[in-house]
Amino acid sequence: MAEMTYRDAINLALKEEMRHDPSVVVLGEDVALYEGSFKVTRGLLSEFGEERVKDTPISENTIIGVAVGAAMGGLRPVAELMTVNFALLAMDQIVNHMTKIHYMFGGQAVVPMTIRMPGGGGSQLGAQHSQSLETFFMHCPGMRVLYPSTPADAKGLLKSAIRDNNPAIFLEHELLYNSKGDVPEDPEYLIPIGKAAVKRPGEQVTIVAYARMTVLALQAAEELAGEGISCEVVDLRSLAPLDDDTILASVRKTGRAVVVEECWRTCGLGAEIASRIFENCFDVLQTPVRRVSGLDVPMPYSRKIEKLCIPRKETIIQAVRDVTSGGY
Amino acid sequence: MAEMTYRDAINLALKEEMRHDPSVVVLGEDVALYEGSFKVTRGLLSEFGEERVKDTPISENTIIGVAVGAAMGGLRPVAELMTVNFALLAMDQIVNHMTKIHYMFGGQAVVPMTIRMPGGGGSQLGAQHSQSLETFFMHCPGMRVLYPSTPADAKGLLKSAIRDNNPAIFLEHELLYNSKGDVPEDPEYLIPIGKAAVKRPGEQVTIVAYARMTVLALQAAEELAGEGISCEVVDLRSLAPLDDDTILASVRKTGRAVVVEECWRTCGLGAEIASRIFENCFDVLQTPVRRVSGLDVPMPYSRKIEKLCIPRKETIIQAVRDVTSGGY
Amino acid sequence: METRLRMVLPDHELVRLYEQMFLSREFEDHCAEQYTKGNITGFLHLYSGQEAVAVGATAGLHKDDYILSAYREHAQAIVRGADPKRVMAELFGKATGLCKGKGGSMHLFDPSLSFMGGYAIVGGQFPISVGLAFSSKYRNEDRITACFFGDGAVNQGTFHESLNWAQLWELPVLFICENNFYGIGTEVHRSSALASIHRRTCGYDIPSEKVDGMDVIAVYKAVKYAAEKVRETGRPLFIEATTYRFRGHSMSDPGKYRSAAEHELWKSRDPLPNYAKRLLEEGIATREALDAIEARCRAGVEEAVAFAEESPWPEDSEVYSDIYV
Amino acid sequence: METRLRMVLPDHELVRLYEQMFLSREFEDHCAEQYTKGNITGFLHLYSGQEAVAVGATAGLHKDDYILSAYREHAQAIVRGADPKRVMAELFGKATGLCKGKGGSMHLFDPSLSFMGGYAIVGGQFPISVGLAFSSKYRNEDRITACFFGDGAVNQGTFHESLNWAQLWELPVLFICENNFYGIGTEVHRSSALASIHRRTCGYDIPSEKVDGMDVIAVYKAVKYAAEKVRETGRPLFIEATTYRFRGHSMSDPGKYRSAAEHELWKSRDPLPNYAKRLLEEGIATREALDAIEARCRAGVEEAVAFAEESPWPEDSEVYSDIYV
Ligand SMILES: Cc1ncc(C[n+]2csc(CCOP(=O)(O)OP(=O)(O)O)c2C)c(N)n1
Ligand SMILES: Cc1ncc(C[n+]2csc(CCOP(=O)(O)OP(=O)(O)O)c2C)c(N)n1
Ligand SMILES: [Mg+2]
Ligand SMILES: [Mg+2]
Repeated sequence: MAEMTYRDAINLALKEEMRHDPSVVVLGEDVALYEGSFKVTRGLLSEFGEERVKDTPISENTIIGVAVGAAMGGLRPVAELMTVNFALLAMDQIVNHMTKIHYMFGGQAVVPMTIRMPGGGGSQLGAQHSQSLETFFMHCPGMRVLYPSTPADAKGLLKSAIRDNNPAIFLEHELLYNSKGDVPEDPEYLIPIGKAAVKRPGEQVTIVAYARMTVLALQAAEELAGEGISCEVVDLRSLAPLDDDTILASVRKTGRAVVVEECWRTCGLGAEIASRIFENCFDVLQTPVRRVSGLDVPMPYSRKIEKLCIPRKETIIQAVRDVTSGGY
Repeated sequence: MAEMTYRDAINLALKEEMRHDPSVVVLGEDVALYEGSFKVTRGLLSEFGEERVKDTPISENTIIGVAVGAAMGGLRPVAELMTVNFALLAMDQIVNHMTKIHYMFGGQAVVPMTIRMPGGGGSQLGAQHSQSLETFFMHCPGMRVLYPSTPADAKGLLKSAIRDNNPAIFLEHELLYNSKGDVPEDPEYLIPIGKAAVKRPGEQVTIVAYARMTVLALQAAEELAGEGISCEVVDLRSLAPLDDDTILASVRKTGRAVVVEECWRTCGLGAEIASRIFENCFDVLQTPVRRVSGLDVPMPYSRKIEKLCIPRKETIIQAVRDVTSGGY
Repeated sequence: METRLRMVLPDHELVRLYEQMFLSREFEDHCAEQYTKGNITGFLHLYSGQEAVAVGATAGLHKDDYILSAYREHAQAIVRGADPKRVMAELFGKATGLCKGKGGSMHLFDPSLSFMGGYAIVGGQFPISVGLAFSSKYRNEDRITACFFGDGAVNQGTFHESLNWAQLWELPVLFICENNFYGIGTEVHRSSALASIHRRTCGYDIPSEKVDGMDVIAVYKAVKYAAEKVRETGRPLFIEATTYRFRGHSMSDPGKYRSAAEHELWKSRDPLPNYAKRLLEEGIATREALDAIEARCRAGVEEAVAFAEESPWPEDSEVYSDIYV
Repeated sequence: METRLRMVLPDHELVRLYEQMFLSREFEDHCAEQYTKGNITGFLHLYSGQEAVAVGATAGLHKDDYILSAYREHAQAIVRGADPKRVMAELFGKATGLCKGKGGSMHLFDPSLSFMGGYAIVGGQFPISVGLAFSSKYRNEDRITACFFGDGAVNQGTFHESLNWAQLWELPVLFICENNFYGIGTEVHRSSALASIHRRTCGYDIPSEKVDGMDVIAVYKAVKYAAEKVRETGRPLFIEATTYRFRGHSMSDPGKYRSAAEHELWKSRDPLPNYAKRLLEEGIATREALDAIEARCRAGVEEAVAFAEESPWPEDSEVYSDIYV
């Protein structure tokens, strides 16, 4: 175990996988010489050289398409989009191509690639740079969607994504890059795709969260424990496939659930999780599942009002109090 | 009233609005000389001339961006994307620009434009041409999303969309173009955005549907009436904003709901509607809301298996029987 | 002066080009018939008229060079060696199809032939071609990527992004524009500010050439030469082949936007009879030999139709297979 | 030979160009300071070094010509006439900001000045500019659209789609590339196969010109001439202005990828002192007059900072306003 940041854990995963498999290549805007806009690819160019670590033009749709083609040709590309917001320029290659090629060609092509994207709000970057688009990716069949909350998960999940023979989206929260945690040094440390983790066991309410929302949920749970409310925090880690078993087992135990999502509320992933809980735990649910969500607004710049748009520890606490206070 | 097809009703709406307001222009691939890939823009070029009815290059992101700019400059553009699948090439202009400009510029710019897009599956067009992407648009704040099931609704909603000062997405189901119905001839016939319609009153189950799913729901309801099951069919018409009042009032009355969506199930709009019902009608719900959804697969070409991927009258009937048979 | 055919290729290969063109035409004619009968559904874009491009170009490539195309790609697949039976079965949506019936007319694919797919999103194949070429370069494979596309596709953002990229990274891509002068109903000068498509590569310093796409030998020579150059230099080149489709854009298009005179003019340039005439004139084949070839092609396509008809539908369980590896 | 300044503009206008450049520089310096203090947050991209482009170009346009830019647009807005107080307040996220604090540094906008926005998606402003130009043409307005963008933006698909479109529809757009030779840390020849950016318009038959973007008069003359041409012909033109940013890409970039020597070279070409020198040499302004201008600019920006500091935050209810009309 070594303590390191979320950023460094991702960096380590990239390095280990590049050492492990010469078909792994990294490409994206400013990933090589500049070492990444968020410095996640630090040291890659110097260790692996410009054949394997490649700066690209600002051409997002083609970045993804090139990765798709390279993957079909036998490589295992890891493409970085500078932030998830720019995935909107690449939805054609992501959704129309990357996720469909294996299927529409009758299983004859494989597309073992990973797209890394920093994302999330809370840095006063305004409407075009603060989006949480995870639900878009979850909605489309044909890809894995991963979004870790800790350095260890980041390392283990990214490595699994790169090794997986399916296309994967790997999201990184910009506000977590500097967060620290213990990370196994074992280069075979892999976290299985599709497995959620109970990050805090509890009895009365299940809080389902992911990425930075998990961090807030754990803080909320800690504070609620002081009030005598015992929360179980389920960290999804893998958004697609969703780990129904872990989610539902927890809610069957607690009988109450709060789902925390950073994305827009309407048609956000919280609705999916809430629906699955309703559908499967209707008999044991004591109150409706509560969603704590990003507000349905384009993100404003001003920090004074930006913070109202993203779930906070306080809004999670309030939601838990609501569902445990009996009324709804 | 005149009987006409869904296609002709849309065509009529376009003509009436172009007559009504000289700032309305129509642009898209093959909309002028060729009169539209689905012949929806028939007669527009000859009546309004090439200044107002404009063929474009195959450049989807720029089609939408040009419409955004033209709208900011005082026009009221109606852009056609040949099918909704190609919206994936334009998500940047749709989501990063069209929906955010009013907000991020502090309300100083308006973007009164409409995007028309044929969509939906069932025509053996394969994975890249059979998508139902309505949920993507619903998820993003800042635009209207409309999807009519009848010729009359198509006319009234499209006219409202064009007159509305907000950006609007107007979806048209490819398999409904030839469907017929009575359409008011009044050139001021407008259907308010955000109002669902109870298309069939009933007592025991609410079926919430939209577009072609409404047609199937009505057929199912008719057949179920024969079995003595009384269904109320709510046709959403407007997906954004959603008409909570109508949906919830119906479920409060019936105590049971089936939501029918053509899109992929995971994180589809059905989850949102189900969640709203669960959250607001938990006390009266007798069984969990049932979702009848498109399967979570890229669409296969072969008609033999394609039809399994889209809700059918039979799958709706089965869902209604399930929720009314007491068990779940 | 026209090249004498024997300057270009040995007799049996010259004859094979004819056979491939005839087979392609015959295949498309049967597709049209089967579409009318309701056996083929969905969108069906036929290649009739453009045969010289696919046939000439494929002959100019190595067998394992990658080929990618758009949705009008039956001929590209068959000429590369795909079994017409399995292609027809794919169009019928049968389990024996090239892609098990999951792809259909627009999504043929056969990796054993390095035929890397038909794509139905206009411009979708550009970046994927660049990516395949990158993988070949990275893996030190002696292989280039031939990317086919239409005149309408050159206004997509991916065209620009991919041409720039291929040149910047020095990747072995041969871009082949099949300029049939129309994107559905829109004539090229109504969609491209610079309608002379091969000139559009100037912004990337990619050399380009325009070739008569109704002349299979001209296409062959141009592609052969360019392909070797791409292979040697590892850099992209661009060929515009001017051609014409004799049918509508798809089966649902009556093609009213083109004048009868224009159609007639191009018909007179039909690559099949014109090339047959040259084969006969230069004594490379006899009329009887060509008749025999034509009969063989016809029989082959009829067999393909019968095979497709008799083949089983995919199992329902296929819906859920091949989403994930 | 260099043009004598009085050949170009009357004295007071020549002096005003200096004032605008100085004001822009001063504004950016204060932004940097306020960012360090934590009063400005988010991404902050400063314009220092590039002033001659915004100032020269704006002077060459009519007052109601549309201007659009990317996210490095403080100077474009202020030179066009936006109140520095309200711009600074926007950067502080205050209710008195140009966009009520909702836009921030990357999204300035003032329709009363025909300043149609800063856009943070690289390439996002291309199609919107084309659309605005279309609306002007449709409405018979005597107005062109000036679209500013960087060297990194030219590889986006929208660049290609929009240039083709503007030429095809004959729209009055003046494309102005501010080539500062870097897109973040990537030098132009590492992102563009053809690094000479103005040559990239050949594929659209759009005439283009390269101009020294460190020389405000050169920029003014080029833009003035081109703008009138665009206005007259109703067709697009393209100007590449070569320039340099003296700071990192944004406040978080130390800019290590550029050599000290390169930086020094460009510093010696700083448009401010060089232009001041010309004004003095040609007797257009005295040192005292320039000092007074500089003092006025400084005071103006300090006032802007004070205004921003004292201004109220947006009400919480602003979160939900302006989503829909
Ligand atoms: C992104 C996208 N936009 C639009 C379409 C609809 N469409 C299909 S073919 C076509 C015309 C393409 O013309 P061209 O590239 O010249 O190829 P051709 O059909 O002539 O072979 C269009 C617009 C599509 N399939 N994909
Ligand atoms: C679509 C998109 N991709 C990537 C980015 C991240 N990004 C911001 S600025 C920039 C470089 C742009 O360079 P250039 O166009 O030369 O403008 P400059 O910053 O030099 O003024 C990049 C890659 C972005 N904002 N939008
Ligand atoms: Mg064509
Ligand atoms: Mg630059």
